[in-house]
Amino acid sequence: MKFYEESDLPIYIQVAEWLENEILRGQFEPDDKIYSQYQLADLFTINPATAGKGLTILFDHDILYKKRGLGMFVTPHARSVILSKRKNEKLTLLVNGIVDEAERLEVPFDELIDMLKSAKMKTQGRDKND
Amino acid sequence: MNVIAVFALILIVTMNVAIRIMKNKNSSRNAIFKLNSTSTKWLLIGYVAILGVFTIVAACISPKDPSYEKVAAEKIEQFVDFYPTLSQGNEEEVPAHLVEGKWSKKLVSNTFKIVNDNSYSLPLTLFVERVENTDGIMEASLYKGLDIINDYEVRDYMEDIELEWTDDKLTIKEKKNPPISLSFFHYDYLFKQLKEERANTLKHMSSHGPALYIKVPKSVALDIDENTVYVIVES
Amino acid sequence: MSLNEVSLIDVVRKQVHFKWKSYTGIFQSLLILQILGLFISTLGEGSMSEPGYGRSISVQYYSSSILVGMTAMWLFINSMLLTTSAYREDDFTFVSTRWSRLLANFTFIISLALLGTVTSFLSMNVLKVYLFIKNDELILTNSLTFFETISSLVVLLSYLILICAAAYTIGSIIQRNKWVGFGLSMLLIVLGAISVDYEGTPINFLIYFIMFDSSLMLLLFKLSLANGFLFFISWMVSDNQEVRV
Amino acid sequence: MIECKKLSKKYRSHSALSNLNCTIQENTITGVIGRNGAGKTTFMKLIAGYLKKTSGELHVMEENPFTSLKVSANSIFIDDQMSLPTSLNLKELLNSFARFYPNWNEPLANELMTYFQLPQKAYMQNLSKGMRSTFQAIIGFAARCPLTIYDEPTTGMDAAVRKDFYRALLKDYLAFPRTILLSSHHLEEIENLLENVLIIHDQKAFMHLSVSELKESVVAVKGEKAAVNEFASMHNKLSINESFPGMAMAVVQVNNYIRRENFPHLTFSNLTANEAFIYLTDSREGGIDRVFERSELD
Repeated sequence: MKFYEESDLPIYIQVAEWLENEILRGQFEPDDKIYSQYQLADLFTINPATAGKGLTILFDHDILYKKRGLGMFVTPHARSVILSKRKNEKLTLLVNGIVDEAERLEVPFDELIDMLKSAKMKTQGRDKND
Repeated sequence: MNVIAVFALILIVTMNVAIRIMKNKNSSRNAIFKLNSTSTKWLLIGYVAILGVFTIVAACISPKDPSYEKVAAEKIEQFVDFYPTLSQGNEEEVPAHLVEGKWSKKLVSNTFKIVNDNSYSLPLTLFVERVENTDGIMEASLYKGLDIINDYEVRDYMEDIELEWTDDKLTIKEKKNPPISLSFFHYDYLFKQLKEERANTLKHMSSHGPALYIKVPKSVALDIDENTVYVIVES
Repeated sequence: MSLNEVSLIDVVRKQVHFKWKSYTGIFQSLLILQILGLFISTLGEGSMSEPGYGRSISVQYYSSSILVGMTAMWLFINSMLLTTSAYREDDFTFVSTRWSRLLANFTFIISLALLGTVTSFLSMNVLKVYLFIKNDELILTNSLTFFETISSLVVLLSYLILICAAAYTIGSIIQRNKWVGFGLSMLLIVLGAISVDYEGTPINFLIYFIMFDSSLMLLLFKLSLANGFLFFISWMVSDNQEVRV
Repeated sequence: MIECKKLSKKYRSHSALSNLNCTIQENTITGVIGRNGAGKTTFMKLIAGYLKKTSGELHVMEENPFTSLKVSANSIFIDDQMSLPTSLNLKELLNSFARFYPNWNEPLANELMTYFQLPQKAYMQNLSKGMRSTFQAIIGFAARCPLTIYDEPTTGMDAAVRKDFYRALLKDYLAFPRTILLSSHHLEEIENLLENVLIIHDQKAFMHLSVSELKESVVAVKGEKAAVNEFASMHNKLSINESFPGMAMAVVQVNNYIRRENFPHLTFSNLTANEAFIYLTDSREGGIDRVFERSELD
């Protein structure tokens, strides 16, 4: 597993996001034990402390909970927390970016809406024939 | 004293060898031949084993009864260096046990010859005294010497001496005895340190050659060939 | 991560074992020097031939002093070399402190002295066998009783240890400050040489004081005193010596 | 594990370290980074007990490394001038290390020797530089010392071996956690391995922080000259140059977290750890290109 080196995000955040994706993908059901920091370090060839930081972020956002001496486990509502977090953090950032870009290119607002709709159509098309 | 000299010599030699080696940084510990540590170990064990074998061999073949023994102490005490007394002519002072033989001869002709038949030097010291006595009798006596090297009596002089008396001639014949060659092995001084003989009793020789003392009446003409060395005694 | 407790004696023992295993150059030079010494000693130490009466006598002297001299030389050189930086850095690559290194080195040179004593004593027999074979008449002047042999070996051993300790001390001083070391060693040589000729000099007295003593115990006491003193100086000189500067 | 207060090391002609303060926790992998001659190696040799400190305090495992047998027995110093006896072959060298270090892992050593194709019977002198570094790295792994110090261990190794080395270092660390000091000139290669970085610059512990903190502490800013200057003045400007008329690019050390949004007309970009390190420790104004500019002028 190789990290996308040039990405701006620090490694521990990338680890956190990777774990979130794993949870979203259903790799980890609620109350499952998640990778330990040593397993993550081994997986990504990174320092266990860095991996630990990634886990603590998820713990801070109440996606994981700790059992003394056993490690970290997925909280029952982990999925919903991740979805809402992603929505109001990452999505909003992307949306603001799109709006700024539209202004710079003087694209009227409704034209922007149409572009969003057609993009939606395309993704639905792709989903249907998967 | 040679030990300290050896010690000083060692110090001088090793000092500059060591200093020269210490100059270049890491060559000071490279092995001489490319042997790894196990083969060097076996080389060393083999060497010590060989030395052990030699030790046993040395113990076995060292002569049990060496043909030379230490000379008895009394023999040395009783021995008197009779050279001074003989050269002054007073034969009688020489202790009896040192006399090997005595001869007395009535001279017929009025000449007496002494011939040295020996290709080497005389095996003895010849003392000649001209005496007054009128009855033409010539007397001679042979005195035993003592040859000690490092406390060992290495030979009996008498074996080399053969005298042949005829009426008017004495010939000192040559006995073809083989030359003696000796070798002494002594431990290093350090080993001997604890023995009483502190002084280095080695490497000294005391040799007192045998002597033939002849009293020849003055009335007789003495003819000794020119290459014989003898001592004239004036009593 | 638990730290391992470690005992000084244990480390010193390991260091001595390591030195025995890795300093192959030292043991090879022992063989070379002793075999060389044997050849030289077969030439004999001197000869005399007796003048005078009747058949001639030629006397050949053989002794072991050359053998002992060669062994002393080997010990002297190697004890000095042990203090060089190459050996020192080897020690510190593994586990060592200045103190453990000094203890290990002294134990090692004592074991070298022991090896030297044994091999030089045994190699005398090679000389004897050679002489027995070479000429029939070999007279062993001082045949030693068993007890005398042992005590002489102990004496020889303590002298050799003294030589090693002196060499190691000089080596340490040289490592610490080159010129003082050289100066000291040159002084030692000069004094050594002088003492041979002129009786009165202090070094001569010192040598007499140490060497010429008939009672074994007193001699060993004096020698170990001298060794202790040299050990102390080596420690004083090398206790804060840096490595891999 | 390691504490130093006002640690200095002065030689007759120059001083290598002066008043260096740092504390290194147990069981962490710390990258010791610094420019050539910044005192990295001196610092590590002091910890290993090779050199004697001139002043200040230095405690390793609560003892003075220079005199403590415990430190020596529980630490190992690996670098390319490692002095090893020339008379022993590789196998015998491993055995010697095994005898000295109680935690020595024999099977691991042999596995690594076969993996890196190092012949057991070979001698150090006739190994290539890379093979020698590999062998020394294996010693570091197998010794399993509570304090393992690597001083530029990858000199001479090719890229593949280097990658294996870093992978092996981490695996060995996971299997047997210990304190590791790793000095290297390729910070970009080892940054993922390190828990934190100790930057030694002009004889002091310039910075001692985690890699991510290091990266976040420096940012590159592009935009109009005025805006850039204004932003740079708020923080510690490391270097600034006009790319083309009216525009400027600056590298700035930020002393607190900046919200990028409230500087809309400036574009920010992060630096790699290595670049951050170079700018932070580059005392010469404007870097190497300024040198060329100057040389063209006169």
